[in-house]
Amino acid sequence: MKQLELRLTGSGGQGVIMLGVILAEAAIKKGHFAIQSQSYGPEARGGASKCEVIIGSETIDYPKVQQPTLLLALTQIAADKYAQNLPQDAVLIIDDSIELINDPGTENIYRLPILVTARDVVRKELTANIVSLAAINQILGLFSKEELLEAVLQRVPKGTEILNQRAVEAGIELVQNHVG
Amino acid sequence: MKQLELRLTGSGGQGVIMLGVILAEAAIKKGHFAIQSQSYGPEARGGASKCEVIIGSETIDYPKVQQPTLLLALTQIAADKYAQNLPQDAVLIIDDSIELINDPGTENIYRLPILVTARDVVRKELTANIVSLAAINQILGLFSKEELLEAVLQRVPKGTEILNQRAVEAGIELVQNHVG
Amino acid sequence: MSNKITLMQGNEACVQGALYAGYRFYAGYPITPSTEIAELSATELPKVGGKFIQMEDEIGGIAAAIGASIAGTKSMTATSGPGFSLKQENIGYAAMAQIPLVIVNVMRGGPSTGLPTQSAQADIMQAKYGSHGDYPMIALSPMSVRETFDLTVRCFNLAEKYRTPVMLMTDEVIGHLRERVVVPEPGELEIINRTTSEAGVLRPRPYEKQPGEIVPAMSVFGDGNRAHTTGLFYNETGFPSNSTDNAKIMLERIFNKVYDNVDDIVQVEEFELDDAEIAFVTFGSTSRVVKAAVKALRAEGIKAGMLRAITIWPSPEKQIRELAQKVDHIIVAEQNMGQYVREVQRIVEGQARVQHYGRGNGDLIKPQELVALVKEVEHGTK
Amino acid sequence: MSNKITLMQGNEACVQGALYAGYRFYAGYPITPSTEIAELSATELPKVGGKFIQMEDEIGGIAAAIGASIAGTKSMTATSGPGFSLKQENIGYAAMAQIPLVIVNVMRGGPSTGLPTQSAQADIMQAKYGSHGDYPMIALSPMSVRETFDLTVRCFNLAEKYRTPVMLMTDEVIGHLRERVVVPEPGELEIINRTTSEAGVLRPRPYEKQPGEIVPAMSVFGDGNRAHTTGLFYNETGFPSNSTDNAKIMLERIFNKVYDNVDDIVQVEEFELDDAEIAFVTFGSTSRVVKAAVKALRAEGIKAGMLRAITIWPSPEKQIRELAQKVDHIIVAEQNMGQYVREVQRIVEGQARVQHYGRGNGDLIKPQELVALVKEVEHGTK
Amino acid sequence: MEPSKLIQEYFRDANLPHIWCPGCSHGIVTRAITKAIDELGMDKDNTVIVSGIGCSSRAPGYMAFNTVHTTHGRAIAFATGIKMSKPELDVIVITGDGDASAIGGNHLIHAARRNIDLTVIVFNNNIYGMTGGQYSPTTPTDAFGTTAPYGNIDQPFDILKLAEGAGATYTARGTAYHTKQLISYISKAIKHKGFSIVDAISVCPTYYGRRNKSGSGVQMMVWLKDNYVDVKVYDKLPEEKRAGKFVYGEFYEQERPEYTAEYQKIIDRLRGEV
Amino acid sequence: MEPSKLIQEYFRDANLPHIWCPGCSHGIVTRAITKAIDELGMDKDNTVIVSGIGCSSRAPGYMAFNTVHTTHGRAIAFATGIKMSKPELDVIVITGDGDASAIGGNHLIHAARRNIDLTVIVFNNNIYGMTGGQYSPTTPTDAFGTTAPYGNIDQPFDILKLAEGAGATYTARGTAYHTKQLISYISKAIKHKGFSIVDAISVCPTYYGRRNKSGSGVQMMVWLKDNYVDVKVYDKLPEEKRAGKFVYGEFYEQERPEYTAEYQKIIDRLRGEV
Amino acid sequence: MSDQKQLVLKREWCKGCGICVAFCPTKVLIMDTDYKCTIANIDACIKCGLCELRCPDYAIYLKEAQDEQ
Amino acid sequence: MSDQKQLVLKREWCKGCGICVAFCPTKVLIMDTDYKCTIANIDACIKCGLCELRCPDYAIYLKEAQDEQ
Ligand SMILES: Cc1ncc(C[n+]2csc(CCOP(=O)(O)OP(=O)(O)O)c2C)c(N)n1
Ligand SMILES: Cc1ncc(C[n+]2csc(CCOP(=O)(O)OP(=O)(O)O)c2C)c(N)n1
Ligand code: SF4
Ligand code: SF4
Ligand code: SF4
Ligand code: SF4
Ligand code: SF4
Ligand code: SF4
Ligand SMILES: [Mg+2]
Ligand SMILES: [Mg+2]
Repeated sequence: MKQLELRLTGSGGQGVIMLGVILAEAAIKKGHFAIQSQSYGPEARGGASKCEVIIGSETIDYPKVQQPTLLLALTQIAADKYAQNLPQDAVLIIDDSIELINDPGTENIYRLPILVTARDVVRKELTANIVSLAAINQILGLFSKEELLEAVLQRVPKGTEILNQRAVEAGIELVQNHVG
Repeated sequence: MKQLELRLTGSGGQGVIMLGVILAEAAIKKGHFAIQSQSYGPEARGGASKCEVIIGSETIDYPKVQQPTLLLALTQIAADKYAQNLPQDAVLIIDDSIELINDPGTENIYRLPILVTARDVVRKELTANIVSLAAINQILGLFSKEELLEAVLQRVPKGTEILNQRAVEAGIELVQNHVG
Repeated sequence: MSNKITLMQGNEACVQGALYAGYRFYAGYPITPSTEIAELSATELPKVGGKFIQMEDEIGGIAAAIGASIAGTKSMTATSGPGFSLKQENIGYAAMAQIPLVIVNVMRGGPSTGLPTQSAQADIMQAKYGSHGDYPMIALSPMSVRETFDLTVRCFNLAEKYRTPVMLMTDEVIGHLRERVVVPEPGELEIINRTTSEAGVLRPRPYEKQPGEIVPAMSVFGDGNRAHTTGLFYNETGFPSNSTDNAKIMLERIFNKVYDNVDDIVQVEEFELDDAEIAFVTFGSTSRVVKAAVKALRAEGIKAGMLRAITIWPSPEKQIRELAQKVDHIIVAEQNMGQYVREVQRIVEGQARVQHYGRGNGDLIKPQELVALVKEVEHGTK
Repeated sequence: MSNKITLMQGNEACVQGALYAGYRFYAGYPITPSTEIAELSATELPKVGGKFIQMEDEIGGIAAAIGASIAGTKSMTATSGPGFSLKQENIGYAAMAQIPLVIVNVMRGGPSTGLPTQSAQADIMQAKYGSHGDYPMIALSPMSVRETFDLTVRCFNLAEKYRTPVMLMTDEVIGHLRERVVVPEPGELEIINRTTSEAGVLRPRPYEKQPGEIVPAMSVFGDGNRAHTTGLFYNETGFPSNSTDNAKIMLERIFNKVYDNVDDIVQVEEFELDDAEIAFVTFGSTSRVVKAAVKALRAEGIKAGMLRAITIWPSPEKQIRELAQKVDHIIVAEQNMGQYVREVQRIVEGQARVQHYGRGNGDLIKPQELVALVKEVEHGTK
Repeated sequence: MEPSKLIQEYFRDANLPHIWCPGCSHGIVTRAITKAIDELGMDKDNTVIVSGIGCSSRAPGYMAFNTVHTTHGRAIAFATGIKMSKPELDVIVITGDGDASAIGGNHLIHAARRNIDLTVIVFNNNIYGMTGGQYSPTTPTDAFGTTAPYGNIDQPFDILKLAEGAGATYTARGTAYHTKQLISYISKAIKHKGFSIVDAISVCPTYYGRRNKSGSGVQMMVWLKDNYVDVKVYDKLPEEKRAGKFVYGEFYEQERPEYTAEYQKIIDRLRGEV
Repeated sequence: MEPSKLIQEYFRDANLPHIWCPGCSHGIVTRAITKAIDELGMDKDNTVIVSGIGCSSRAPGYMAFNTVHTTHGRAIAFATGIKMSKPELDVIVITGDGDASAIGGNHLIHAARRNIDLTVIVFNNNIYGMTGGQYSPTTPTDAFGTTAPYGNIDQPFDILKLAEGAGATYTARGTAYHTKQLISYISKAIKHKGFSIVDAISVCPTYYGRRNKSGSGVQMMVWLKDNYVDVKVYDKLPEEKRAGKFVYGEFYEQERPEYTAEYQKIIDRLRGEV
Repeated sequence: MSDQKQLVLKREWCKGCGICVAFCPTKVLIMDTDYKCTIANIDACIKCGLCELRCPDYAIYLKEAQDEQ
Repeated sequence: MSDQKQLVLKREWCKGCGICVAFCPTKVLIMDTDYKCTIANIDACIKCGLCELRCPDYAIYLKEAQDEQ
């Protein structure tokens, strides 16, 4: 397995860190090596929030993402900052509210209505991270739906299981419906 | 001029530090080099108090007394601690209330009634240091009486001039009357 | 029994390791990026009957932690840069009074308030020299989350064994990293507890080492030992002494208990050193960068290797000296303006070229930078 | 005009030197053996319109002193061991925020409360490394009372010239020594004042160096400059920046202003080095012991010499390196368990044998010990 | 769109918008200070704002005065040096509940004791905001913080009682909701010759609010509105209506020799003697 | 000649005579503590004496308990750790006016706020004795110290008011002269569950006395006798007779949840839940 | 006088906390779908200035007439 | 009871402060020429214990009769 480097970005309250943690936990469950890190900063307050996950079949030495396999950007600010100079074959997932002002460097772009889906389909804005998670998994084909669900349910608060299951379904669908 | 090393010891309130300072100042006035130091310590509280003066015609490097030219001890505790292993030719001045329990190493001993003189002759116990100063000067022949007096009067509180002058006289006399 | 495998954060591993070692008291003051250690301790300690207290400042934090240790409880305090500076006076106290204590510094960008959310390794010399006067210091530095667990256990063990404060010098990268961890089972790692004085016995000379002891047994409060502890120079009775002769003996004691046991204390990792022609010396999170670089260099046929100081203080003098015999060029990679490199230069005594690589601005070194550097060295351009 | 000659105490000379340099603010907390500096400042400052304040602790002391300097007043704080440890956090602040300040440490026996009334030179490494993070430090060490005067003046000059905290590292022996001093006349010693921003001018980039400036001019409170001061990494506007690129530039600036000017800053005394075969490296009060020993050795025909670091930080690298070319054996004499010796070893890189002589117990080295040691070295027994 | 005149005059608007979270009331209190300064017609060049470290302590960076962002807890000590060195300056300290009363508690009580002419404004949000929500010395008993996961067992300081016990000569409390009163207390505190302190109740929706289920910034402001009463009103309330209420208002005011003025007397005396 | 039973029982008489100056009343206060302990019939093995640094803080070295001589100002913080780790121990802090209220002020107010069960005895001689007579936070205004050569311009702390403002639940003041009362206050303070503090007025003839021409230890004791009145008496004195008088007595006493007990409840709750 | 004042919204500084909306006595303000303040009913504005007083982000204020010059 | 008590002076610990002398209600004690306390008038002693209470140096005390055994 080639080492996967995921960079997940958004704004403070959007739960991209939780997204990364779930991804990393699912990977570990599957016997992979995985690490997760995030950028801290007072500027994270309101500003861009960044979470990185690296998954591989061997110990991961360098702890930061260098050549993202995938970039997720949920806000304009995050996209402006991170959606540039990506490797040619990188996957770029952006919320469809975002306008790309820089050349992302890749043409492998998924412009998905993540936020709207969370709000209107799942009916809970806070599930945008889970919607994204499912979309990422769908694109990269990392885990089976069961594996993914298990990892999600282990982390989310009790009582929100059904909601999050819906979010997973919605995320999968987003990619399935996506026309490249 | 050979370097003179004086060690002046007593108890906390006896003013041996002032004694040393006056000696050093007189020496400087005369164009000599001089340094003065003292031992600090919580144990100085009540315990032995030590003041050292080194006088020479050149810069003084090592700042502590190594081979005392003269040792003054005003209390038993001080004598017990310092009046031993002196150089053979060292001058030892002790108050006559003191019993030497150790072999001082020198036979050049002046047993002088300093404390009693301060109390009964000068009529001010606190002048024991000035009495001692005058005695030391008389023995070592460092300064003229005028030089000594000038140095004393520069340091002592205003209004005590006559008292201290008397103390100087008394100290000189002690040595003059001393029978070796 | 199979070990639990989990995703764990570095700071969490520190707390879990501490609990594993029998830790029962935390006192400190929050500061980024060490705060999770306090937060998790607050959550976990009372569950095992331990105590957590958030003190009014870092000085109070270390003071309370020392107090608890004196009373007989395994204690820890954690902080970062500014708080580490504030704790220095009492670090010296613990060293002088011979009190076991674990002090964690999750290093961040400095000096001063600096870059609180970035990582750095610029408190390395401070770990050894931050308090006034002469004292020895033991400091360990982990490169991974699991190692954070293990070294925290080891910090407690060394602290108890040698009656001395021990530091875990980690950094923001490791402290905040979540990583796959195989959690040790109870009994899997050795746990050392302090030797204590027999209950009910009032020792006239509680600081006199008994035959077979590395350090004199500690008194326990409430056990009838009623000893005295002080930060003044003391003699074997434990009471202050102004004797310079005694001070000399005492200083030598607190130094020797560490330096006579360097082989027990010093731990290093050697990576690809057997046939290395150029070597990195490094520690902590930067080791991950170096390891990646060494692998990349090896892949290109360049014989690079790494000596990693797991114990950074006392420094692995023997190992570094041996290394200098083996390679011509040593690159000390660290996230600072040049600190540990000075120790390496000192030890190497000109037997190899020693060069620093790093910076203190919070920007992690990249493996490619090291690869490029080695190539330049090979081509004689650097 | 003939100079006044007087018997002066080391701590008094520090205050007199400070006043000579234009010092107008003292804030601190008493501690043996530095207290006379506070006491005399309390007496003398108000006479010249200056201010003295005894703060609640040493942290408050240095903080108030930095505050006064920011506002535009030449300031000083003095302390000893434990207080020096407490001041470390804010020493880093002054370095980072580039605030001129003189910090005096009258060293005493440590670690911890140690031997408060004995002398030591064991805070030497702490002077450089006591605060967290990377920062440069200038530290001077006097060997006599007159030199205490002169170096205090120089501390102020360097602090003002380089906008940075400067340390006077003296010790109990010198601090409490009374000695014959030829007091400098006004105008005899150079006085440097900070360059200040033009009154009434609000600079958009107050930390941007103008042509010809060593450091950017300082703003003065009340003069209409209205700048911002912070201990975070800041850019040329003076406002915080999270950019690691900026942090790199800034760190280099605060380092380079010192290291690009080592020749201006570093001061040494060479004594009998011309034909020396064995040399001492030393500093502060121990230099007096070494000087006596060198004279005694020379009297016996043994070619010993002394290199004295007057500026201890940055260390006189060039001079030490040259020395190592000249002599085979260097003895670093210092009142501690071996601190500056490590710096000398590092610099010498094996070009000469480097040996430590000293102890940290408060007992001053005697010249005879050094004489005996040199003889042993000469006879190959050591 | 340009900002208001007040902001243009007293803020470094190039540094705005500020870093604080949506609904954080630190911005309200900061503006209140400039409003008081404006009303007093103070000279910006002679005004100094000093802070420690914390969310609150970020304020000086936005304010167009002589500003100093110091170390955590030490603002009052720095300010003491500034004021001593130039007593003609008006020195205002901006600090947080943690900065002022946890790590900085000692400087607070000693400055109060000396009655040095500083004005201390505590942005009191009952939590360590900047480090993510640990309990502070003003966190109510039983409230939650990241380091009080089972409810806080500490009893909180009444910062004003503490300052009064230490010797402060003007104390008042305002809230971010009762903004006009807050401005008037700040104004009185600045005018007061001696050590004055205003406990400015602020809200941290991000950490305090979230942990304690206090809701958004709006909800927390409503809580302030509903639960804080003017001390003058409070004093007249029957016992049963007082329960659970908090008070704002002016609590203590006294004339006492001011520190820098007393020091100046020494200087004058000595210089007169020469 | 053997010392008294009390001394033999509670002192490390091998370390006596102590280091204090002739006439220093620290010795009187130290004995008063052991007398209270004796009367209370406390177990020496379960009693801990913690001090900071200062002349006063030398006391534990002479006392036959579990004793800790810590760093300057930090005794209460060390004691907090000791008490938290073993709440069954009786922890008494011996400290000086400088140690407790200058450098240690922050720990004092926070321990008071938490109401942790410590007993703090302040050997208050209104001066830094150990370092040779600098003014302290309790030195009276206008008095002299080596760092107040022109008379002190600081206003002194009333340590008990400060502690009360911070949250202490038992406060009392005794003097070295009014020894019996002092013993009874110490005794009550030790029995009190929560943070208790006794301001024990002590005299330093060597530094305070000499600088302020207060005379010998005897004269300073006479001064205590003549100028301190029981607060109960004081309260009944007509205004004109109160001038210049100082008060001793018990000032504040209250029941409030004690810190280590509250913490134990968390532990019990969590363990019950498991 | 107060008629001369004009309500100004500096939308780019608004962080959408809703405080002005909640405490406007005459319900002049609303939150829009972007979660930012919008002036919805300017005619109701009594120029009381409470929004300016409590906006944590200095995004809404009353502009004096003379400011216009 | 108090008759059973005996006044003891541990002279080597006396630092001569004079406090016991000053406050003995019945003038039992005096300072001798060595500036140490001396029991001059034992018969006047009422065994009040004030000297013990206030001696800073633990040099004077009342010994209980049973101590003698
Ligand atoms: C010496 C030191 N200790 C700890 C910190 C970490 N720290 C920064 S701000 C802060 C608390 C801030 O709380 P408060 O003063 O209430 O301000 P708020 O953020 O709530 O406005 C802490 C603990 C630090 N910067 N320096
Ligand atoms: C950190 C630190 N600062 C300063 C000192 C010096 N020092 C020792 S004791 C003391 C003051 C003692 O005064 P107090 O607490 O009133 O006790 P006293 O000697 O009067 O009984 C000081 C300033 C120190 N030991 N440590
Ligand atoms: S964390 Fe709290 S105090 Fe800090 S800016 Fe956000 S809301 Fe305000
Ligand atoms: S200096 Fe003062 S406080 Fe210290 S022992 Fe002497 S009299 Fe007592
Ligand atoms: S000025 Fe008053 S009425 Fe007008 S919008 Fe603002 S709060 Fe509402
Ligand atoms: S109060 Fe200010 S920031 Fe909040 S919604 Fe209104 S305009 Fe926006
Ligand atoms: S017991 Fe009372 S009467 Fe007897 S000597 Fe002592 S003080 Fe005097
Ligand atoms: S009180 Fe004690 S020390 Fe003082 S004179 Fe009497 S016996 Fe001696
Ligand atoms: Mg706060
Ligand atoms: Mg005192």
